Amino acid sequence: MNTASRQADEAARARTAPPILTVDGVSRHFDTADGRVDAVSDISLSVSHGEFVSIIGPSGCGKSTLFSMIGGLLPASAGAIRIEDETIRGPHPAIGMVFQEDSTFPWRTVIDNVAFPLELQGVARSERLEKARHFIDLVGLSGFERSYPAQLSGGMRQRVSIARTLVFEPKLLLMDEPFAALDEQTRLLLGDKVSQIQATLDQTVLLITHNIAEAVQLSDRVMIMSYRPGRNKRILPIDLPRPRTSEMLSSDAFGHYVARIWADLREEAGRGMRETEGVSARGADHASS
Amino acid sequence: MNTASRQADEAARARTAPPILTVDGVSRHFDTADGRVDAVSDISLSVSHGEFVSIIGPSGCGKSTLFSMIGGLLPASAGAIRIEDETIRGPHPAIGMVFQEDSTFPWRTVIDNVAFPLELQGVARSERLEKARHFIDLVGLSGFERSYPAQLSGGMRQRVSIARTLVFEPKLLLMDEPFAALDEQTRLLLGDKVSQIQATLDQTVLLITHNIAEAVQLSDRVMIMSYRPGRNKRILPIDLPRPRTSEMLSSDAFGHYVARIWADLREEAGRGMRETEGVSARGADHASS
Amino acid sequence: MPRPDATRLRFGPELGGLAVLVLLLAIVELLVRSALLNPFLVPQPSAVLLAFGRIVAEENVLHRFLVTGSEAGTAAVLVACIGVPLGALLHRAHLLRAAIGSWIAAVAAAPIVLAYPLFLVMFGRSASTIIVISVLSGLPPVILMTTDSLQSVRPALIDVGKSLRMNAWSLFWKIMFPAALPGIFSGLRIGFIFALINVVGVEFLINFGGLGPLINELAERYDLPGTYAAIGFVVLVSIVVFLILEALEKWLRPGKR
Amino acid sequence: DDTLKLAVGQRGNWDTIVSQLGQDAGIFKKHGLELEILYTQGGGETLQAVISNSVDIGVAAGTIGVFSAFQKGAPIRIIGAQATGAADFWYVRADSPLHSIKDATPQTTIAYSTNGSSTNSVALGFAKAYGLKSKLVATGNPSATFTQVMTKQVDVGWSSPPFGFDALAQGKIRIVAKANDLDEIRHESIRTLIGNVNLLEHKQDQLKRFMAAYRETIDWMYASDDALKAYAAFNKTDVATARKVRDEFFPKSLIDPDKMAGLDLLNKDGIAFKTISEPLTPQQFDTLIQIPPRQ
Amino acid sequence: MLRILIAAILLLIWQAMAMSGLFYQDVVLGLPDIARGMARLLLDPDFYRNLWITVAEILAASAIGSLTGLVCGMVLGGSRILERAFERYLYYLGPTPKIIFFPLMILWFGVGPGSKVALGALSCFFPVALAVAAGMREIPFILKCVGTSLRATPLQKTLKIYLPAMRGPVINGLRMGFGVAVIGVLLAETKLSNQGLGYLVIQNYQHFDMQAMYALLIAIFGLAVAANTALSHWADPNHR
Ligand SMILES: Nc1ncnc2c1ncn2[C@@H]1O[C@H](COP(=O)(O)OP(=O)(O)OP(=O)(O)O)[C@@H](O)[C@H]1O
Ligand SMILES: Nc1ncnc2c1ncn2[C@@H]1O[C@H](COP(=O)(O)OP(=O)(O)OP(=O)(O)O)[C@@H](O)[C@H]1O
Ligand SMILES: [Mg+2]
Ligand SMILES: [Mg+2]
Repeated sequence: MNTASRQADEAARARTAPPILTVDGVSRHFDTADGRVDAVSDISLSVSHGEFVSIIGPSGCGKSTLFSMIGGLLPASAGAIRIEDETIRGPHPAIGMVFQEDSTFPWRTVIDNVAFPLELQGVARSERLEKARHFIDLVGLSGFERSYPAQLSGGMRQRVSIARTLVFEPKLLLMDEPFAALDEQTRLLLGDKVSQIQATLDQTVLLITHNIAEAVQLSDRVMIMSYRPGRNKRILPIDLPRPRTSEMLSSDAFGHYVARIWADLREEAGRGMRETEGVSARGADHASS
Repeated sequence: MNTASRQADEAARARTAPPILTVDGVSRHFDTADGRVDAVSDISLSVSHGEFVSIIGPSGCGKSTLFSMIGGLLPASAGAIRIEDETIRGPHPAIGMVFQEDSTFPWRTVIDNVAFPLELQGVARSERLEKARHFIDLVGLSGFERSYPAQLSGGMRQRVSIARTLVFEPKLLLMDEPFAALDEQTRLLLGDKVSQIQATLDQTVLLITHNIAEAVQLSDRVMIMSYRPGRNKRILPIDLPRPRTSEMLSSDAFGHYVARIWADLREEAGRGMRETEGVSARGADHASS
Repeated sequence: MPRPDATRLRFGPELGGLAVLVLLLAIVELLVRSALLNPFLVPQPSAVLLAFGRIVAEENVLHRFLVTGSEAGTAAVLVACIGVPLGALLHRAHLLRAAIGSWIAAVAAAPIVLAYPLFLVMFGRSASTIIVISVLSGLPPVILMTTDSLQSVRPALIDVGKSLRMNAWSLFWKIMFPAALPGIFSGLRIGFIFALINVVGVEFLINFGGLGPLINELAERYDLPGTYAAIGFVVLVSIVVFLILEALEKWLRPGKR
Repeated sequence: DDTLKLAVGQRGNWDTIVSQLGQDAGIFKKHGLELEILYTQGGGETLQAVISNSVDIGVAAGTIGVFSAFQKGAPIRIIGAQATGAADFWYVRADSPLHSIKDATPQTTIAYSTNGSSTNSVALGFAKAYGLKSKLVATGNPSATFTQVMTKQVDVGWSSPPFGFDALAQGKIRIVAKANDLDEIRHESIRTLIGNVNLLEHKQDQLKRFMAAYRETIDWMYASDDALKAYAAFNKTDVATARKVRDEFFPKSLIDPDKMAGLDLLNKDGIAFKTISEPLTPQQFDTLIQIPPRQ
Repeated sequence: MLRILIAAILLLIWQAMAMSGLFYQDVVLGLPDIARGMARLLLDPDFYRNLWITVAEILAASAIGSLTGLVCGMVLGGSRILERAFERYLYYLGPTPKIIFFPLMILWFGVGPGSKVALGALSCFFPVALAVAAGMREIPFILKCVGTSLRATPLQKTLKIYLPAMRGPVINGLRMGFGVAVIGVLLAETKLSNQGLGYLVIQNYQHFDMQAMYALLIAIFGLAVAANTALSHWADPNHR
C-alpha cells in the first residue's frame, strides 16, 4: 500500500468512524508570579475509534497540560474538548489516564492496585480480583500479584499503572510519557506490549512522548508540537505495516519517519533549550521534572 | 576512508599510544541476603589517550559496577585496573567521574559547585573562581554562576556536574549515563556539546550509556555488554567521520551501526527483562534506581 | 550507584552491640567494686539486676508498671485521636491553618511541663493532670506532621483519584490518608516520645501514679540498686511503646520497605 | 571567712529558716562563716547532695531516710536534731461537718504528703490513736493539698506553717488536728541536720562554729521580735502571723538541735516503712549521731 | 486579622472561666490579675538576674548536648554496623524522661549550675543524635561518592559535604534538642537550686502566689517560643 492510498484510507476511516475525541481550538495559559505563561495555544485534533495517536514535542511544550485538559483535571482557557459529542467539564468516565510519574499506591499490593477502580465502582470482590488478575497477566506481571510497588522495578510499576487503567476498560486510553523513566531497551519492549494489548482490546490510545522511535513504532498518526506556546506543528500519518515490532527499528522506512520527525523537533528543541536557559527557577524546575 | 583502512589506522594508533586505562579480567560479585549476585564477570578493555569509548548494555548488566571499580569507589573481586601502569586501589587523581544521578550540591551556587574540587585542592579563591568560570562557559552556562541547582533544569544540572569534573582537568573522564534523566532532544544536543569539548580539550572519555544513538554518535569504539553477569559481548569500532553532529542521526551509515548494536542488545535486553521479573525485591529495586 | 554490601552480617552487629553493653556494665561493676567509682553513688550492676526481682516482689512493680503503662497508653491514644483529625482539619481549612498553624508550632516549643503546678491546681494530683500535660506536649508534632504530610501527598496520586472521579470523602480515605501515613507515623513517633517523657516525668515531679513515685520513694529510702531497677522499668515502658508503634506501623503500612 | 554549703528542704518554714535568718542577721558571720544555701524539694535530694559531698550540711533530712543511708554505709553523720515533733497541722474546709479529726468517718479522706514521709507517720498515728478507718491519700506539698481540699478532692488536708494561715484568717479553713497532739510524734526527732563524713574529719572547726551559730540564732529567734520581722519579710506576710507561727506551733524545744529523741520509735517507723531492714544498734547510733556539744 | 480575633476570643473564654466560679478562682485568675502579675515581674530586677542564669545554663547545655549528639549521630549514621549495634539503645533511652537521672547528676556534678547543665545536655543529646543519624543516612549516596572520588579527607567530607547536606534535619534536631534542654534545665532548677527561673516558679508555687506564677510561665513560654522561632527561621532553606 503506498502512502497516497493509505492516506485516502485514513480519510475514509475518519469519515465513517465518528471521532471519539475532538480537541477544538484549545488554549491554556497560567498566571504566575513572573507573568502569564502560554502553555498550550489553539490546538485542534480529532481521534477516531481504534486509532493510536502520539503527541511528541520538546520538554516544556505543553504536552502534560494538554493531557490534563483532555483528562478533565484542568479546565481549558479557550476552546472545547468533546468525547463523542459530549463536551467535557471534568474527568470523563470513558477516559483512562496513565500518568508520567509513578502513580501506583505504595500501600497496596499489585492486585489491589489494579483492582482499585473496580473497588470504587462497587464491583464484587471476587469478580474484581478475577478481572485484575486478567489484566496483570496481560501486562506480563503474573506471579507478582501479592508484591508491593516498592518491591518492583520502575518498569514493572509502570505496567501496574497501565493495568490499573485498562481494568475498567476505558474507551480512550490517555498516556503521558508512561515509559519516560525506563531505559531504552525496556521501553521499546514495553512498547511492543502496549501495541499488542491495543490490538487485542481494540482500544483507542492517545500517547504523549518525547521519544521519536517510540512514537513511530506505535502510532497511526504523530502530532508534533512546537515549543512554548505549544502549537500543532504537524500531524504525520505513519504508514507502516502492523503489527509492528521492535525489529523494525532498523528498517529504512522507519529511519525515514524518524529523520522526518527529528528534523521538525531539532528546531523546536534547540529553541526550547536556549529559552529554558533564560527562564525563571519555577519554569525550569517544572520543565526538568 | 573505507572501513578497512580506518581499522588499520585505529590499530596503528593503539600500538603507538600506550593505553591510559587498562581493565584486566575484572570481576565483581555481591553477597546479598538472597545469595551471591555476579554483577560483572571477567571484563577486559584498554583505552588509549584521546579515545572516546562507550559502554552500552541493558539495565542491571553491571555498567555502574564497572564504573565504580574504575573510579576506585568499589574494589574488584578479581582482576586489576591500571591507569598508565599504576594499579588503582582507590580513587585516582587522573580520573574525573560524572555520575548517573544528579550529583550537584544543592547548597552551593553553580560557580561554587564547579570550583569545589579546586577548593579541596587548596587552590586560591580568585584563581579557582576564574577557572570555574571558564568551564561554566565551556558547558554553556555563563550567566548562571550565581544560581542554585534547584533553579536549573535537569539538563543544566548535568552540565554543572560535567564542568565540575572538567575543572580539575582529569586525564580520563568517566561518565555514567550522564544524560539518562533528560529527554531525547536535549540529550542529543548535549551530546554534541560533549563531543566539541572532548575535541577541544583532547580528553580521553569512557562513557556509559544505554542509548544506542548516543553511543554511535559520540564514540570511537563501543563495548557492548551482556546481561548479568556483565561480560564483554563485543567491541565495535565506529568508523564515522568527525566532527559528528546530530544531523547524522538520519544518515544510512549511522542507521547501520544502530541496527548492528540493537541486534546485539535486543537479545540481552529480552533476557534481562524476563529475568528481572523473576528476581527478588531487592535486586529489582536496585535495578530500578 | 552500587554500594559496598554489608548484608552479609546477619546478626553480627546486634550481638556486638549487646556485647559492648555487657562489657561496659562489667567495667562499671569492677570500678564500683574496687571503689574507683563511689559505691554510694553508683550501685553495682549486679546488685541492680538482683534488685529487679526484689522490687517486683516487694514494691508491687508490676501493678505500678501497668499504672504508668495505662497512663502512657491513654495519653498516646488521645494524642493520636486528637492530633491526627486536628491535623487533617487544619489541612482542609486553609483559613484556620493560616491563623493558628504557627501557634501550634509555638506551643510545641513551650516547656508546658513547667506549668505542672498550674495543672496540679486545676486537675488535682491525679492521673488526669499527668495525662493532660502529656497529651498537650505530644499533640503539636502530630498535628504539624499530619498537616504537612497530607499537604505533600504526591499530586500524581491525587490525579489518579480525580481521574477516577472519586468524591472528596473517598479521595481522602482511600488516597490522601494512606499516602500520608508514613509522615503521620513519624509525627506520632515524636509525639509519643514527648507524651511518654511527660508521663513519667510528671509522675516523678508530683510524686503520683506508677513508676515515677517509686523512683522517688526508693531514692528517698536510699535504695540505690532499687532506684536503678525502677529506672530500668521506665526504660521498659519506652521499649514497649516503641515496639507497639512499630508493630502498628507494620500493620497499617504493609508496603513499607 | 569559711564558706559552708547547705541543702535545705522546705524553704521558709520556721524550723528550716534558722540558717537563713542567722546568716541575714550576721550571726554566722560573727562566727567566721559564710553560708551558701540551696533549696531542695525533699529529703531525698538533701540526702543525696550530702552523700555526694556536694554540700557540707543538709537541713531537714527525714530521720529514717538518714538511718537507711547510714545502714547501707553512706558517709553521713547526724550533727543535730532539726525537728523534734512536728508543726504540721490538719485542716478542713470551713463548711465541712468535721470539727475534730476524731469525727472522721470511713468515708473521710485524710491527706499526707508522700509515702514514708513524716506526715505519713502522723496520719497513721491519728488513725491508730483515734481508731479511725478513714482513707489516707498522698497529696503532695501544702499548696497542692490546699487546692485539693478547696476543690473537695480530699476532706482533710495537711499543711505546714505558715502556709494556709491567710486562709485560716479569712475563715476559709479550720484546723482539726496538729501533729504534736500525738505523744509519739512530740517525742520523736523526725528531721535532722546531717553532714558528710568529710566535714566531720576535715572541717571539725567549721562544724563547731556552725553549730554554735545555729544555736545562737535559735536563741535570738525566741528572744525578741527582730526575728519575727525578718521571718515575716522573708515570707511576705505580717508580724502577727509570724508570731502565731512561732508561739502556737513551734515551741523552742521543737527546733532544739542538741538531742535526738525517740530513737526506738524511729527504728520502728523505719522498719514499718521498709527504709531499714533491721533496727539500728546502740553502737551504730554512737557512730551515726555526733552532735557537737554546746560550748 | 483572623489571628487577632481568635486570640481575643480565647482570652474572653479564659476570663469567662475565671469569673464563672466553676473553677477555683484562686487558681484560674482573671486577666487583670495576670496583667498585674506580669507588670510586677517585669519590674523586678530579681527576675532578670535569675533569667540570665537560666539562659546561660540553657546555652551551655544545648552546646554540650548538641555537639556530642552531632558527633555521635554522625558516627552512627555513617556506619551501618554501628547503627545496627547501638542505635536501638538510643531509641529506647530517648523517650525516658531524663529528670529521673537528676539525682545522679547531683551526685556527679554537684548542686550548682553543673548538674542543671548536665541534665539539660543529657536531654538535648538524644533528639540531636537521632536526628543527625537519620539525616546522615538520608544524604544522597551519590554526594558521598563525589567526595570520595575527589579524594576529600574525612574532615573535608564532614565540613563540606555531610554538614551542609544535612542542614535541614540537623537544624530540626537542634531545635528539638534545644526545646528539651530548656525543659531539662528548668525542671532541674525546680528540684534543687537557689537561683534560676525554675527556682522562681517553684517558690511562687509554694507560696501559692498564682499571679507571679502565671506571669513567670508566660514569660518563659514567650522566650522559648521566640528562641524556637529564631532557630526555625534560620533553618528555612530560603533564608540563607
Ligand atoms: N501550574 C502551572 N503554573 C505555571 N506554569 C505552568 C504550570 N503548569 C505548567 N506550566 C508551564 O507550562 C509549560 C508546559 O508544561 P507541561 O508540563 O505541559 O510541559 P510538558 O510538555 O509536559 O513537558 P515535559 O516533557 O517536561 O513533561 C511549562 O513551561 C511549564 O513551566
Ligand atoms: N550493593 C549491591 N548489593 C547487591 N547487588 C548489587 C549491588 N550493587 C549492584 N548490585 C547488582 O548488580 C547488578 C549490576 O548493577 P549495576 O548498577 O552495575 O547495573 P547497571 O548496568 O548500571 O544498570 P542501570 O543501567 O540500571 O544503571 C544488578 O543486578 C544489581 O542488582
Ligand atoms: Mg509532561
Ligand atoms: Mg547504572
